[in-house]
Amino acid sequence: MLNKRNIIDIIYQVITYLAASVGVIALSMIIFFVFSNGLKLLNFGLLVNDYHAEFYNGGIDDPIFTFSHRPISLDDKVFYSQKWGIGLVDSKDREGNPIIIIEYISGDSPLLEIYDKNNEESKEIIGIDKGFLVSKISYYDKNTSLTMYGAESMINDIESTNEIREIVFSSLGGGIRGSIITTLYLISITIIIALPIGISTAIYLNEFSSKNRLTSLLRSLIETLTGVPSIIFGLLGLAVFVPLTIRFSEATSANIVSGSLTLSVILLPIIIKSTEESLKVVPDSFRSASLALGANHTQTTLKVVLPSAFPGIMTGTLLAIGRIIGESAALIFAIGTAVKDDISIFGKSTTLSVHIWSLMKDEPANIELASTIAIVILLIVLTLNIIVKLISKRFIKEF
Amino acid sequence: TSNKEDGFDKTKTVTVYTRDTSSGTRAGFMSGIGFNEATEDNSVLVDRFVTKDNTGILTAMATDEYGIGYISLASLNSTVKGLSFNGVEPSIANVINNTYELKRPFNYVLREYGDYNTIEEEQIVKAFIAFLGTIDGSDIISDKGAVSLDTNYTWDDIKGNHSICSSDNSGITIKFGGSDSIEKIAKALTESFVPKCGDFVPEHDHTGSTDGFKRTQGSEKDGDNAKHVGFASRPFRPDSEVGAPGTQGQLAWDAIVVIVHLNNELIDVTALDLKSIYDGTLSIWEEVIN
Amino acid sequence: MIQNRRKFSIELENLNTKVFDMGIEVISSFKKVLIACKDSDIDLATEVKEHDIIINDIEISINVDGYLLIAKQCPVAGDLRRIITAIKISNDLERIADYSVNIAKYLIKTKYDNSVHIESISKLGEHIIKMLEGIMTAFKDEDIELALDINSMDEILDDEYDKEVKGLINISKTASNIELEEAMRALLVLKQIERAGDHITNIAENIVYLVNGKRVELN
Amino acid sequence: MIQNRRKFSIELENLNTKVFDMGIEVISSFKKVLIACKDSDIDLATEVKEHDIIINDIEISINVDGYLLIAKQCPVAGDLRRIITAIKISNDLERIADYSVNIAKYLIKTKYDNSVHIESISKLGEHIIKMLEGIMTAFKDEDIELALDINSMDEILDDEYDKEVKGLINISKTASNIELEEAMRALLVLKQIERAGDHITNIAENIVYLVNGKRVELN
Amino acid sequence: MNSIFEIDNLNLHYDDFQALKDINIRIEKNKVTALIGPSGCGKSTFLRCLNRMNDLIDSCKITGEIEFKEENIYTSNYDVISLRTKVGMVFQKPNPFPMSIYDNVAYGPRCQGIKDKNILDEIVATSLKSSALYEEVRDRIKESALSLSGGQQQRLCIARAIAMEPEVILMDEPTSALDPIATLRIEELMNELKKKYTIIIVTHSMHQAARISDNTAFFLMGELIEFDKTNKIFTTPKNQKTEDYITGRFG
Amino acid sequence: MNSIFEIDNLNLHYDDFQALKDINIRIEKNKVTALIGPSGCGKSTFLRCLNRMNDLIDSCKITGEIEFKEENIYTSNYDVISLRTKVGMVFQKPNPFPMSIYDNVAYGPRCQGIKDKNILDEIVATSLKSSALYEEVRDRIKESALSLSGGQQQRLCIARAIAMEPEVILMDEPTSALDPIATLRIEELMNELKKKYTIIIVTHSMHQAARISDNTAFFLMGELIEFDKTNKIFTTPKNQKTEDYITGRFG
Amino acid sequence: MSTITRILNRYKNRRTYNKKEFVDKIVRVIFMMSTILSASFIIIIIIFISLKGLTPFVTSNSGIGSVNIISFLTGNVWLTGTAFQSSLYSIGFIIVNTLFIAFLSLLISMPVGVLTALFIAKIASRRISEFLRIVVELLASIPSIVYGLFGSGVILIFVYNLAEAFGIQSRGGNSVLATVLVLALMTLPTITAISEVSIRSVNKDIEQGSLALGATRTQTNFKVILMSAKSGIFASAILGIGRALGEATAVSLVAGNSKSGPSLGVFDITSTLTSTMLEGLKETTGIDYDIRFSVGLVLMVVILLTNLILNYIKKKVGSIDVK
Ligand SMILES: Nc1ncnc2c1ncn2[C@@H]1O[C@H](COP(=O)(O)OP(=O)(O)OP(=O)(O)O)[C@@H](O)[C@H]1O
Ligand SMILES: Nc1ncnc2c1ncn2[C@@H]1O[C@H](COP(=O)(O)OP(=O)(O)OP(=O)(O)O)[C@@H](O)[C@H]1O
Ligand SMILES: [Mg+2]
Ligand SMILES: [Mg+2]
Ligand SMILES: O=P([O-])([O-])[O-]
Repeated sequence: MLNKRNIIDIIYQVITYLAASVGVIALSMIIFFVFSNGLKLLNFGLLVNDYHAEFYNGGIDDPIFTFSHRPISLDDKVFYSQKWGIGLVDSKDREGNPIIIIEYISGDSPLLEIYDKNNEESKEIIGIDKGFLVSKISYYDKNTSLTMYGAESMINDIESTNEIREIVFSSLGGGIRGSIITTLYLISITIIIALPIGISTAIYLNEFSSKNRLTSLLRSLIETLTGVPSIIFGLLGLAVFVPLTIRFSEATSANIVSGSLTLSVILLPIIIKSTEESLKVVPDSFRSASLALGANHTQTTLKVVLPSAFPGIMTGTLLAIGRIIGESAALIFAIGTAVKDDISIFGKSTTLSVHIWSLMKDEPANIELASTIAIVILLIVLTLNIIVKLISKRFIKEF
Repeated sequence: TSNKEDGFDKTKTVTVYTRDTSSGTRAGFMSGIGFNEATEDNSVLVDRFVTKDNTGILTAMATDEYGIGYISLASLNSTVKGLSFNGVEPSIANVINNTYELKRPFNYVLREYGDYNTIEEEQIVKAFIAFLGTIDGSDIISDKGAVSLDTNYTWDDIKGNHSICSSDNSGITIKFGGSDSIEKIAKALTESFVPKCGDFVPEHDHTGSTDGFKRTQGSEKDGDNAKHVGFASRPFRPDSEVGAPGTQGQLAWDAIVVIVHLNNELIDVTALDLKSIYDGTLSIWEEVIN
Repeated sequence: MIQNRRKFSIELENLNTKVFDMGIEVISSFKKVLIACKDSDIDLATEVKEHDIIINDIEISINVDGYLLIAKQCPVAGDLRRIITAIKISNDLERIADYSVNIAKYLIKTKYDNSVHIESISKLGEHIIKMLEGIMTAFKDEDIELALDINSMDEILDDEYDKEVKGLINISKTASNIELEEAMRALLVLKQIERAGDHITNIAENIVYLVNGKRVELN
Repeated sequence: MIQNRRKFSIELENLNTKVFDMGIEVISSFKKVLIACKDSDIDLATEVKEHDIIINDIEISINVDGYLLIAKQCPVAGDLRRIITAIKISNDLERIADYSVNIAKYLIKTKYDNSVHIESISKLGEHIIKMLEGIMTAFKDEDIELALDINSMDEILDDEYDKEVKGLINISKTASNIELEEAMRALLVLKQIERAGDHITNIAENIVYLVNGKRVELN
Repeated sequence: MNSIFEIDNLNLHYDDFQALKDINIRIEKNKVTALIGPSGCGKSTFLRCLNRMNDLIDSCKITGEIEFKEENIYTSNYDVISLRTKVGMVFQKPNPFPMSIYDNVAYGPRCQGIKDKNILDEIVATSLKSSALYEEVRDRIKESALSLSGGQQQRLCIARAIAMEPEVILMDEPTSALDPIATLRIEELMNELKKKYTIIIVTHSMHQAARISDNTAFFLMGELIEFDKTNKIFTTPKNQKTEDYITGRFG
Repeated sequence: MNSIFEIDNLNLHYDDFQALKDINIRIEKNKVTALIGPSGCGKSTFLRCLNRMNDLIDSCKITGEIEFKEENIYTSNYDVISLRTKVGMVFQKPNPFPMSIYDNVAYGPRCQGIKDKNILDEIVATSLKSSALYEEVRDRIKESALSLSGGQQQRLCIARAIAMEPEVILMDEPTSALDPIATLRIEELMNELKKKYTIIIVTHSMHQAARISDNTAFFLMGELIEFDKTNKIFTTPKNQKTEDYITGRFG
Repeated sequence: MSTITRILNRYKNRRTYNKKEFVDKIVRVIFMMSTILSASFIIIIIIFISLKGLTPFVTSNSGIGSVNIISFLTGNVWLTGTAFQSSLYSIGFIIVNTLFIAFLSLLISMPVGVLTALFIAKIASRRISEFLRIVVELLASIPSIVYGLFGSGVILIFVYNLAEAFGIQSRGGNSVLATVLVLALMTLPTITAISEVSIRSVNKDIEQGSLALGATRTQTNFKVILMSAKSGIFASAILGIGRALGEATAVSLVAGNSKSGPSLGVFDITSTLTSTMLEGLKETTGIDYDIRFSVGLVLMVVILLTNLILNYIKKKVGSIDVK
């Protein structure tokens, strides 16, 4: 009997371990997938750089050639023009597109004389340097050298030319600073909107309302909100909040506020639910005790019940923030997909996950950068997670 | 029974991949192969075709040895095999010299003249359209993989006509929208045009070809998502998308490539074969390859 | 209903029974010693004297049980009264037994014949036995009426004793030494009986208290 | 430390004090009645008789308190012993007081002079007072040694009493009626004292029990 | 008799269920009154009538009169909130608010609008002293009340009630969650408090009622079976049901 | 003395904290042994040694010997699971599983692999009868155990333990969550059970220990201060500490 | 009477109480407004979606003719035949597909998720479980598109090869199976996290009660702990199925977006309400646009009904004793 029992036990154990390992492996695979695809693009520059590259149209009037030799230290991959004293190399930008980077520029290169062509009067020297991108060089006498043909062809073209009509430099774009900031804005504004309403609602339902038809109707209406797929919220945002914000603010299109409002609606049931749960956990004896001390309902709720529910509400908020960060379907409509660098709350811009979404819509999709942004999202969530845990731990410890 | 040799088994069924009915690429492709009915109609297609987006088709062809699909030439990469069409290799050169026939136009549409908030906006838009026609503009289009139209003057040549560009426009936002296939090109164009035109602020919000017309001159032109410039990756619909004179035009061609798995033995395909594949007449690879 | 505290109830019952049994023992002692008086039966008297050990043991056992019950069961109200009265009544019973022993001791010590005064001894002896039996019945039945009746019987005892004392003093002037001595010995025996009566009064008081919780001062 | 049960401790203390006070009252009764014997002071004897009511009241109060304490505080171990012994000792003290009252009653009733036998009465009287004082000290100090010492003093009492009885029987043949009567009266007084001694033995037993929880059978 | 509460013909229904039946009772001032009875007999319900905490239960309907200091508290314009400041309450489980010890005690006064730091300080100190907690917590008065032991927490709750200077303190099984030592402490404390306050305590423990109270009321199925001096109830109850209950025969 | 547990030099540490110090004790068979002592003295810890429930606590280290029926249970190859079937346990809070009454009782036997419906039915009926619950629940044996009252739940937990036909039943404050009537019921039940089982009970209530146990062990700060017949402990304890504790002086 | 008493009495008798009750009333009204606001959104949504979603059924759709609601709900082809013919929008098969997929994904994610939760809560050492908990929480807030990414990058290939191993030619891996796997994966963290919380909050007493009866750890875990946590586990299932039903982007990347059906074979391509709704939403006009709102409306109804049914079952299961 004991043996049979042991065997059954072992079978169950094996099933558990198997299922758990499947679960853990599947989950790790996603993390692994995200990291293996995205890690190589993850660097500080990505986080703080602009998405849009800065372009300079350079002109040069009478170049004086000094013919400097190729330095020996230069890598083989670098193509070099003696005439112009410049070394170029092929590379790829953050979105996986080919780019050409200035790897070397000699001290007496005529290109150092290049001025800003768009500022004809002052002819301000641009002062190009190593690390700049050369996106094209056009000539008077022949076809433009384009990035798509590669650095070698560009060097060949330039080497055989004495005059340049225009040379376009740019910084390296594709940074996600704007999306990060938008995401943070969105989080803050959404929380600022949804938290008070959600908490008030939860308080009303849990503390103030009497048990009647109306209350249960309100409650089930709110619960129904949970079942609405987020894409429908997006349409709601598009149909209601975008016009609303445009009507009542300086906004002219979908904007961070309209996005926040939409997200707020999505979050309301979540916040209400988790707040209600944590209000329910507050022992009734606290309420009775406070009332028995001659406090009124409001004092009881604000001074005793809410603070006790605080850790629970924090956790609920964290969950909500996770939802904000992860939401894309709704935001595509309610805030739009425009990636921007200058963020204003009534302006267009987009969040990290919509950024991922638009990267996926690219032709072809940029899986690597999408994964990198996913890593960033993970890091943000992790940080929030830890912060919330610390706060509520401290809170619990102190009181 | 498997006749699989070299990893490719000709007895297998063809898996047909297509874009959805709202896609400009699909419209271009279907008309290119003489299967116009299929542009917006799924019923004429072979059974159990797979609907995917551009990237989806591209990645599917890297996996599915027996699949066939089509994408923009610009997206073509080495993970799949691009087929010659009617014996012509898919290359920009062949598009330019008009031998490669499977292509579609990239179009733009502007707001009606006079329908701008400020005169400056209208002038910047005009300057931008002018820029599209310059060598500088077409360089950028080519750089992004599309096929630019012929031109022989540079921005430097015409910039005198656009005095607006010599003032500081950094407070002016110009909104671009429409086809997302053109988004990359449009972005590259504005990025490079912005410094040339007083640093105006471009705002890109590409949601689909239909929105290109809708939001400039169509039903949403005064809505919250109104745009200054819209793009469409297909011809404008003659019935519903006819704008004011001089507000619509083409900026480039996009070649469409038929792609298959690298293992596939096929290297060339005719329009007729393609139509037969897509309408289900040819369903086994043997029938196509021989 | 009593389910909840069956064990305790049983223990209380046992305690009660012990007290009642002790009463029986005491009565039997008294009866024996009276017979011994009548028959000048020294053996019987010795038996009574020795029997006292058993009665003492019962008393101690009632004390121990009562004490344990209090310590373990935290009794209140009627339960507590029952235990405390058990202890007190056993105390009185023990005293009463002592008096029977005292009589037995006299018998043994003096070895004299009591036949002269045997009548009044017998009379009072029977009276006290009636009282004892009555009070134990009253205890068993928790019958206050009966207890009070028995209590009032004590007066007869006192009167009889007083009469005897007076008689003794009266004869002391005229009587012979032997007569005197006989009378004195009878007096001592009667005295024991009279004192046993006092204790029965105590028991009656305790029965009243046991039943209705009121303290009365009888006699 | 006793913080937790201060009220209970105080009440226990009060109970103890009551018992001790009762002892004092009893001692004073005895002292008074002896003086009354010596001086044939009927008034004093009457006072003693009436004082008995107070002593009885104290006993009842100790009983009530003890009973309440048990009912309310669920005492165990030492606490419970203290209460039970208080009740028992008060019982004995009450009896002892009764004996002093008995003596007073004789005095009042007979109104005779006791001067003939006053010596032995005084002697035993002082002895019993010493015992009473000793036993109350032993109670107060919870001093078993002392209690046992006092207990053994009871033998002297018994011996003395026996001697007196023998003397009485001896003289009864020769003595005059008056002498005889005097002797008998003295004997009755001595008898009360002797019996008081027995109760002191009980108290001693209870003190031993109070202190170490052991039941001893003394004398 | 100097009574602070006079209850006449009190009937209480929860919906259709009658939880209290025709209760008449007078609560003596500055005495400890214990309410005993088996589970569900209505002790807590009765207690909560006295500071109108039953108002919070929708289904609860009350008839009859409860006079607190000769004023009927169940009139519509009676000021409930002020009643509750005068009739404090301590609950079964120690329920200190999750704040500092100080804030717990200062809670009631603050709710009354007292803000002056000095006054609050004094109130807190006095209340903690009265509840025999001051010595134990003086050094950590700003620490969380939850760091106290169960018994200390309950004394804190008493201090919290005392801080309002109530006239009556209602206690609903205040020691049933405590260990015996802590229980004894609280009982001792009540003994002190009754000099100043009237205490009404619900207790499951007959012996606790016996130990600490001056008067005891025995409830059974919503009825007040017997109300008398505690000494009387626990030695010679009048009613057989009372005797059965206190001797554990009942059930 | 017919002892079922023999404990020699038992020392128990939670990490660095020594919770039990050199305990030597013999538990008599078919007797009720009560463990008393102030909160935190190690009663529960000791109790949980006897069926090795302490194994579940990682920080817990044990030295010394515990012999159950003359076999040391703290050897590595001792069958803990079968030990626990022989030494049943009842906890402070009634903890019925959220299943039907029947399933609760049948849980243990089923875990042993018994599947036969008839056998299970009989086990359930017998156990419920032994725990004096059968009459009350016979008609709703398939209903959820959570619908029972607290006292009934606790008796169900006892039935659940009995269903395993253990030799010893450990009880950790089994009545502290119950009202006095329910408590009395359980106490009566223990009195019945001890005819068949050895019972070891931890209790906070001195009077409960006094009422129900044959032997009492008094613990203080991890030490076994006194172990003796209950009658002895509660009338004339040897150790002053014991006396102080049982008379409530301690603290 | 101490000064404090005096002060307190002054405050107590200041008759601020009417003010206090007034404050209560005001606050109550404010909170009630919030509640009504919160509750109103669902009404706005329903009105909005219905306005658009019902248009195809009640108007002539600029001459094309109104859509027959019965055939819309029961048909098995989506927009085949000549485009924009009103009678040809049918989603009957899509509803079946959607439910089928959601059900299958739950069938995978429930056992795996619950057992993973059991592992984290009860079996793994503290460190590992802490770590896994964080991982699970993180994954619960990753945008679903990333799961789609993983799906198209990894799962499609896996399914394609799997099918091949079975000798079946799948459509590039686009299939019911791939969709189910993606959804299962996506709901796994949610289910795991919520189940883990409810497993962890199972009273220790009950666990110990089982162990003390001589049950093994495993028996305890399965018979008692999971049993006691069942309401939480059910709640996680409800949430999981909600997510599975409502997910759009990730699904459309791996479903193959079939236009007819229903698809019940695991390697068949399929489609769901959401993917249908999303597809070309931006590019269409007129009825073709409005009909997607009809799909949205149906989706909401499906989700609500599913929730209702699951809640009902939950209640049932909660009270019935599962052995
Ligand atoms: N809010 C309520 N709604 C309906 N019935 C209630 C409510 N509160 C209590 N009752 C019922 O009223 C009766 C008395 O309850 P109450 O709480 O006053 O009893 P109690 O004597 O305090 O019991 P316990 O000793 O268990 O605390 C019980 O039968 C109870 O079921
Ligand atoms: N798991 C544990 N880890 C560390 N210390 C513990 C643990 N369990 C108990 N202790 C400590 O061991 C000591 C004894 O605990 P135990 O629970 O046995 O006490 P107890 O006598 O049962 O107390 P109570 O009456 O409060 O139940 C206490 O000081 C406690 O803090
Ligand atoms: Mg209550
Ligand atoms: Mg314990
Ligand atoms: O095919 P499109 O995405 O360019 O419409």
